[in-house]
Amino acid sequence: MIRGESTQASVRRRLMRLRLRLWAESAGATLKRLGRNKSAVAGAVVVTAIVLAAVLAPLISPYSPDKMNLNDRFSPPGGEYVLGADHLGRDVLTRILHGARVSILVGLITVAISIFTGGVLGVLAGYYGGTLDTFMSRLTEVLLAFPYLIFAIGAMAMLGPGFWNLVWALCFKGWVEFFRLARAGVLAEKTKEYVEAAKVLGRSDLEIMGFEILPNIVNPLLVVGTLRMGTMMVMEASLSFLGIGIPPRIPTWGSMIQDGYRFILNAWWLSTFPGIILVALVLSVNLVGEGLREVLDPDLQTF
Amino acid sequence: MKERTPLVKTIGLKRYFYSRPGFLARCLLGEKERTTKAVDGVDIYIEEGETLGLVGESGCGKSTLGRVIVGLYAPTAGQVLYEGKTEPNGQMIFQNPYASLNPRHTVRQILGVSLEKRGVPLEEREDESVKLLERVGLTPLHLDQYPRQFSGGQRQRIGVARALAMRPRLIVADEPVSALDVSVQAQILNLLEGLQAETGVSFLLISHDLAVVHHASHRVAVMYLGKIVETAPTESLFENPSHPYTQALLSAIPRLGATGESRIRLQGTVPSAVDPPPGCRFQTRCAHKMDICAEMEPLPVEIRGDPGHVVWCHLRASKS
Amino acid sequence: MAAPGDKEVLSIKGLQVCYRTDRGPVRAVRGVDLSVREGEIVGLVGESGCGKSATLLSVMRLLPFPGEIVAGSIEVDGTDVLALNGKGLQALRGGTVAMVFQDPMSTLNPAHQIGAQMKEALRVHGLPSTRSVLVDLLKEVGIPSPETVLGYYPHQLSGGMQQRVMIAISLSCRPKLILADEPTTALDVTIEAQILDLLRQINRDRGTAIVLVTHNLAVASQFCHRIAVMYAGQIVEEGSVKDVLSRPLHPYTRGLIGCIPRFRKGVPLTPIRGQVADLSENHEGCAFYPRCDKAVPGCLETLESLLDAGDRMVRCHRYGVPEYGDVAAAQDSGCS
Amino acid sequence: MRGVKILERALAALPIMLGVCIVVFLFMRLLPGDPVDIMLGEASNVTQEEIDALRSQFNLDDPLHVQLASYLMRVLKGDLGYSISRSSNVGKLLLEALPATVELALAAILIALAVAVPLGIITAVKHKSLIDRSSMACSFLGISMPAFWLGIVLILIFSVHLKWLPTSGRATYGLVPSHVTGFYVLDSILTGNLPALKDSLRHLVLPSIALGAAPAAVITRIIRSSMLETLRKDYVTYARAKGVAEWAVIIKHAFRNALIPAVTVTGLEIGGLLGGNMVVETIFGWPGMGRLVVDGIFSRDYSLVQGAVMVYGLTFVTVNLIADILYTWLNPKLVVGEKV
Amino acid sequence: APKEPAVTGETLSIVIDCEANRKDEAEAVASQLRNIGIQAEARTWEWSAMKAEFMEGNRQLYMTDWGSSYFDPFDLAIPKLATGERGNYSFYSNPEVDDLLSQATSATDDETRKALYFEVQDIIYKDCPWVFGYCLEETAAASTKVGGWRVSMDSRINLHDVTVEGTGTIKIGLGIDKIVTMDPGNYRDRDTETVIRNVFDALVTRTWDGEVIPEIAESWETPDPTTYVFKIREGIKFHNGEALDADDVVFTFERILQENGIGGQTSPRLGLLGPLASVVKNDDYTVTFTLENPFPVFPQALCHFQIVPKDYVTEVGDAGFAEKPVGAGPFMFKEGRLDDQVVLTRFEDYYGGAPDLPPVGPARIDTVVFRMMPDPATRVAALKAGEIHIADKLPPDMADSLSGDPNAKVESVPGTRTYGIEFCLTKPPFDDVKVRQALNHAIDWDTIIATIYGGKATRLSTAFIPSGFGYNHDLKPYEYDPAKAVELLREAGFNVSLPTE
Ligand SMILES: Nc1ncnc2c1ncn2[C@@H]1O[C@H](COP(=O)(O)OP(=O)(O)OP(=O)(O)O)[C@@H](O)[C@H]1O
Ligand SMILES: Nc1ncnc2c1ncn2[C@@H]1O[C@H](COP(=O)(O)OP(=O)(O)OP(=O)(O)O)[C@@H](O)[C@H]1O
Ligand SMILES: [Mg+2]
Ligand SMILES: [Mg+2]
Repeated sequence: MIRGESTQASVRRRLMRLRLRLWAESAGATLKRLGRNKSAVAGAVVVTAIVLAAVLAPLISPYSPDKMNLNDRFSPPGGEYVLGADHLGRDVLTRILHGARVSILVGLITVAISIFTGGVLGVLAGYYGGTLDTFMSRLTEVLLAFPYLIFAIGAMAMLGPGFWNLVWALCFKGWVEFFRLARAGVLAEKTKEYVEAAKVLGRSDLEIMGFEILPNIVNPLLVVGTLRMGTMMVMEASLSFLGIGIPPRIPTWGSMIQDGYRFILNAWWLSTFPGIILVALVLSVNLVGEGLREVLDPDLQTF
Repeated sequence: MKERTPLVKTIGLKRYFYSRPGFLARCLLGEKERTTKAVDGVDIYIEEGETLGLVGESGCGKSTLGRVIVGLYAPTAGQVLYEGKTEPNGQMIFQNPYASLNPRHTVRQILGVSLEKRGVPLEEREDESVKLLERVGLTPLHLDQYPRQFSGGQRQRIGVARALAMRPRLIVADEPVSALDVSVQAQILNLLEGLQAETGVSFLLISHDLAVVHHASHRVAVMYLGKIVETAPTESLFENPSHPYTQALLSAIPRLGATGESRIRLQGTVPSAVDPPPGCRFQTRCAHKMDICAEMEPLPVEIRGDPGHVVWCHLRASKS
Repeated sequence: MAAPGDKEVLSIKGLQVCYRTDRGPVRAVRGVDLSVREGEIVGLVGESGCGKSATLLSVMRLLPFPGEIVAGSIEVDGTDVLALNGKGLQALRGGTVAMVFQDPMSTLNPAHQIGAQMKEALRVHGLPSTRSVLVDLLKEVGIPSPETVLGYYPHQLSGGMQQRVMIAISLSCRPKLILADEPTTALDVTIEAQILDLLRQINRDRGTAIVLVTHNLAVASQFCHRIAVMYAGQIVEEGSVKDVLSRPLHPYTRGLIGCIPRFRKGVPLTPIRGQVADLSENHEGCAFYPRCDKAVPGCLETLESLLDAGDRMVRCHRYGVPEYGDVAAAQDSGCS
Repeated sequence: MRGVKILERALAALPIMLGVCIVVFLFMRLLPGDPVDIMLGEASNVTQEEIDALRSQFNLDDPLHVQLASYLMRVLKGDLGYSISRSSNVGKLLLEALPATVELALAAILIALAVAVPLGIITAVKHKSLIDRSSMACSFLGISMPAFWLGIVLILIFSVHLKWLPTSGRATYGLVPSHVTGFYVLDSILTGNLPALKDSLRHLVLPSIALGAAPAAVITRIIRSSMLETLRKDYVTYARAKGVAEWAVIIKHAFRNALIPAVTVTGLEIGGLLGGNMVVETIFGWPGMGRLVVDGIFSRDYSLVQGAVMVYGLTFVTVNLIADILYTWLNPKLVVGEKV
Repeated sequence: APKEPAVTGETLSIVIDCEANRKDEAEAVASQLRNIGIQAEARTWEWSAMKAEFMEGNRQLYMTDWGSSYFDPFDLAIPKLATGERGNYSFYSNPEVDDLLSQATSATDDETRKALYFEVQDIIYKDCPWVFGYCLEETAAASTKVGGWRVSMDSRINLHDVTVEGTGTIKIGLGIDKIVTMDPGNYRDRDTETVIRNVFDALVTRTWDGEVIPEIAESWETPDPTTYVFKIREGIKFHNGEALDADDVVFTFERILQENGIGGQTSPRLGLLGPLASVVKNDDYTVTFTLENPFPVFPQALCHFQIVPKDYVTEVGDAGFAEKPVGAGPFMFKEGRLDDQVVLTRFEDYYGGAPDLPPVGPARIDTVVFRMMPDPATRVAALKAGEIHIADKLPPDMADSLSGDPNAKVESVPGTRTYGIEFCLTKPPFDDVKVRQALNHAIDWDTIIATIYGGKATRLSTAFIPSGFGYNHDLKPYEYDPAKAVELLREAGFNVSLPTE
């Protein structure tokens, strides 16, 4: 024991270490079981590779993503440019690698914000019910009855172009699904006896929502979240199609597919390679998600 | 009998559940708001160190009564007095050993919450948890395991430990053994019995298994559609059931070695607690129904020569 | 109770069932021999997970996915069930053998009307399914106003009524054998008694043989002719109800009886210690060994076969060994 | 009794519609840009008076709450207003565009269901088999392929190279069926015009595949997972125990009960298709609501967007109502309006 | 020689705003600016939002374009450069320019006007309120079977002379969502006019190079700068057989001049008529137009006002007319939906069109199908698949997609739109003319045009277009000269430098 430290602190430290060890052990066990799921492993490998490539993009590729060589426009793949050059003579591979950063961030951040907002509101609405619930449920129905694209276009018009504005536009309706999931989860959990036990013990509502119920409903949120990451990236592509989205200097897979599809007749590689990588990432993320689900929550039947 | 303040006493306790039909259904179909009178005027008491058995058919309001007593539900009317005061101080053990423990918490966390609420300082919690586990027949090895790693009986033991951690004077045990195998059931019943002998805790034992109630209770209350119809010391109730419902209930029990041919057959099925009939609740299935049963709720009658044996039945009232 | 005939309607020999799970094989049934004669009611008791349902489902060839019959033979009314497929299996299921499940609420299809569900069973077996046939069936199981009930959905009926409907469906094709898997566990005592009455009446009137799976020894004692006690996928003791319950020979049977509160004040409960055997483990010897008071090291080594104990069969090493004598003394501890 | 419940559920949609109406009204006015300015485009020598006159002609100079109130009043009377960008009545424009969109959305959802239902069932029954795994991979493909990309690839393959199907449009010139309902397929059947029927179906194929791919993937997964769940249910085992043939068990007992989540998702997807198919409509030159509404936004055509969103909201609410009614048919235990 | 200023200036950072269709160009421009050490970045916007922003003065450089319908600086230079005008997005304000422009508007003599415009060009060349850009060619593709077809400078499609090998039907994929109406009095966009001009004829029309010639009118006189007297050709028939005379002409203009004249709404074309005060019938075949003040481009304006049949319109009403339009043009409206396809058939009794624009006579094909195909990739695909004969509005950079196709030809013609990048002149650093000139030198337009626009654009020296009136061909565009740009920027106090290679 460090001198001067209270017993309480030392116990706390011991407990903390123990908890860490336990957590590591259980995480290790989970990973081990995940390791037995071949497709999850394959997915994890692909995801890791893509993420690594994105992080190390400047080291891997000899070009800069926004360096134009207008004379090399439409250079086919295989030559100087491994995956070809685009309509402005930029290296497609480099742009895919750099694009990974933004695309993955868009997916991650929008999903994270959506899960957080939807989750918190859903837990509150589900737990307290009553007016709050009625209001929130009505609101979500109004949002659902409101065409998504209209909002996204409008929001981008209102906010102007930019990464964060795009994120907000995508989150606007993204949270609704998580709200519903969380709310349904809470409704199912809150009548369970362990919640009643916590109430009898005198735990506060906040403790019950945060420590008792939340850990039990978070898995479906995460599983659907992994699916939605892909959807968000595709959504970003659709916004690019309509001419709004992220500033053009930052390559995203969505905008690359969109830019390239017009030239698909004479330069198929422009949109095909980013498309393939997008599908690969979404597929892998979902394989990992599915594998995790099987390990963490075999009963969960979300698609 | 000498007058004592019981540990817990309910006075005219009621708990209703309301369900509102939609606006149109009310206007066009004339549907009314429906009231489920789950508990409808219950006066019971539990003494220090006593086990009160509560039996009755499914849906008659046993669990609701238990929940009102530990303060999970606020009473619609009436009061629960704990040694004369109104702050609830009971703990609860639940029927479903799978749902009653949070699947994401280790035993340490589960017990930790109780100990924290009791105000046990952090550094003592581990020791205290170990003591509790040993008390309910588990070992310290189990501290860091998750509920899914336990069998049903072990989970029920953890549930008991969680309740005990609060050092309660009363434990409401809602069907604590009905989900368990007979062999495990006996273990848990013995555990509860031992605890009572050791700590003097009182139990409200809710069960539809009359054998269990007979074995474990000092007194028994029989409930029918939100009301107590008979209450008596265990032996006296089982030997001399006085309410027609109790009689039917007891005769239906399958007993080892009995043939079951001499049963009293109850007519009809359990009516619902939604807007129950006026007068005696049991009138629809009673073989001895009289005119007065439809008009007036029966008042409690103490069986002569059998102290503490009270029955709510017009038949008995007219006899005495 | 109807007196059982001589002809065997069900004969299970050396049945072994295995669930091949991710965590290794679970040997749910490890060599069960059971025979049921015409008009006989046989009780199958034992703790949860000992393989009772697996045995019954094997007879219907209905083991769920990772489950598989790995050895043994099953004959129903002279036909080899394990050799059946396609049409033959369909004729067996619901035709020769009918099944009643534990929870009527989840066993009746919530989306179909009672009438339709009854009709379906009759149609499959090529029997007439007119309204009057259905009404008669419902009347037989004591359902008031059967005409209306035909148009109901399951949720509109109480648990007891649902179970009656299930029984009516089971009866509809005049099966030789009804397999009832805990038909009353989900019901109230008073309703339970009614349902058991009904089954008994069917057995009496039609001579249908019944296998009743139950946890509740008391139920078995009131209802069955013969009783088989299962532990860890094996039958450990089998004999007439009276014999087995009043003079249990196997330590497990005795343990079970000792666990039941007996409506006698002051009789302490004597629980079996430990926990139910884990079926995913390989038990060379007696699976009850770790929980047994009478065990000797030898019990662990080999598995005893069912021994003929005169009026019954028992599977215990110590049976017949001199020290086993105290069993005789314990015989009185059975119920009267 | 049932009718009243349905009616009640339908009435519950009113506040939603009101909400949608107000939200879209305010939302449009939050957007920067002035409809009159956009309408005038590059016209030179425009005076401020001309602009002011136009603004007042379209009631754009009233305070916001007055505009909202009068808009709501007019909507109640069934008047959706005048479209500035298309010099026409909004109601008329929507009535023209709606059948095109609905026709495409229905075709897409039919294709999606035609793929998803059998695939969902097979993958559930053959759980973890090769076919299960490969169709799951395909479904991810469906989810993660942008519709416009799929669209152009389909056009290149089937129209440009193979020349099997037309690239775009709703009908070839001369084969447009005479107007009855506005749904070309239906109209050609009603008028007994076989060539027109064939032609409009040929035009429907590619866009509905492009549009239906993502929903097909989602619905397949939903059906698969709920089938996996119901196949484990007691009543399925019981149906087998009654001697019911395996296919009948799967269809009558398992599938029907597995449909509830599929109905929910299909409802939401249809809703999504009705509002979000702008991209496919552009690629395939399909004159539907999506293009109308996006164009309306870009030109700040308030009445047009408001009207379109109202129609969209109404369809969405209706689809959900139908889904609700379907639930009670699928599972009589449920009461109309109570969500699963 | 000027002293080399210290390299301690501040960095210049610029955001270039554009719409999605000029995204690539904006990226290229930004990339070139980055080359000389300017921190440049491009952003794409939705048009109205961007406009609202830069009209607030919140943006720095924005890509805009503006078209001239009159082939005259009147509807280009004035709205873009005169103080306070609607299209003056750069907030340019030079009293001298304002004065010259207003003189040019009212001058009646073309030589004087030309001289005035030359002077304006000299001034704005030095002032550079924009980064002067280019004039994009109108590009379209057609099947090789199509004959007698030319891309028109004002992006309209005239089908009077067109033939298609082996069929009497021509199908055209228009690059738009919808046309607004078939009523010539009730629209204001070019796309709608493309279709309408094949159904309706106007008093006058234009030759391919923009000269105004009589069409329905036989001739006209201008007794004084505010009076135009038109003589109408006799024997012209509308599609319904009705004869076209002065009443119809007067009616056509009155329904536009009159407030709430069309279906309760005021015609959106009203503003296009400028100072037109009245239209009076002299006799059955002469009409006098009186203006409030001189308006030299009036005949140019009249090209865009198609004559409608008075009796028919009064009979069926404005809505009925829009449903079933009847004109005096080469084709009759048959059927169609404005956002899907519009079908026209040949009008056999056509008077033949402008005699100065041979061939004269009925149209040479019998059916026209206009299809709305907003997506360019789809139009190209449809042309390749043989579904359409003309793919309108081909983005220049997509011309390559058709280069290998023997069945398709790509054609282009100088356009009438000027493309540039406007500065926000009210805020630093672009209030400094040196910075503006520097940026004009810093951008390599020739490369951009050669690559992104496939060579299908012409550099502009100022905001004027070569096809329009009064363009000074001797004024050479700013030269690409990064060294000069760097020098100017350093003088303005910015830290920039040439790329070190
Ligand atoms: N939260 C609730 N909301 C509405 N009704 C309720 C609620 N809890 C219980 N009820 C109703 O109150 C009545 C009594 O229920 P309770 O659970 O107390 O019965 P019980 O005697 O415990 O039955 P069981 O033996 O089945 O557990 C029932 O009709 C039930 O439907
Ligand atoms: N699908 C399955 N996968 C793996 N193991 C299974 C499966 N179904 C049953 N088992 C195992 O098989 C054994 C026997 O199960 P069975 O259902 O026959 O028991 P039971 O005696 O009917 O129990 P209960 O009284 O609880 O119904 C149990 O140990 C169980 O864990
Ligand atoms: Mg209860
Ligand atoms: Mg079982």
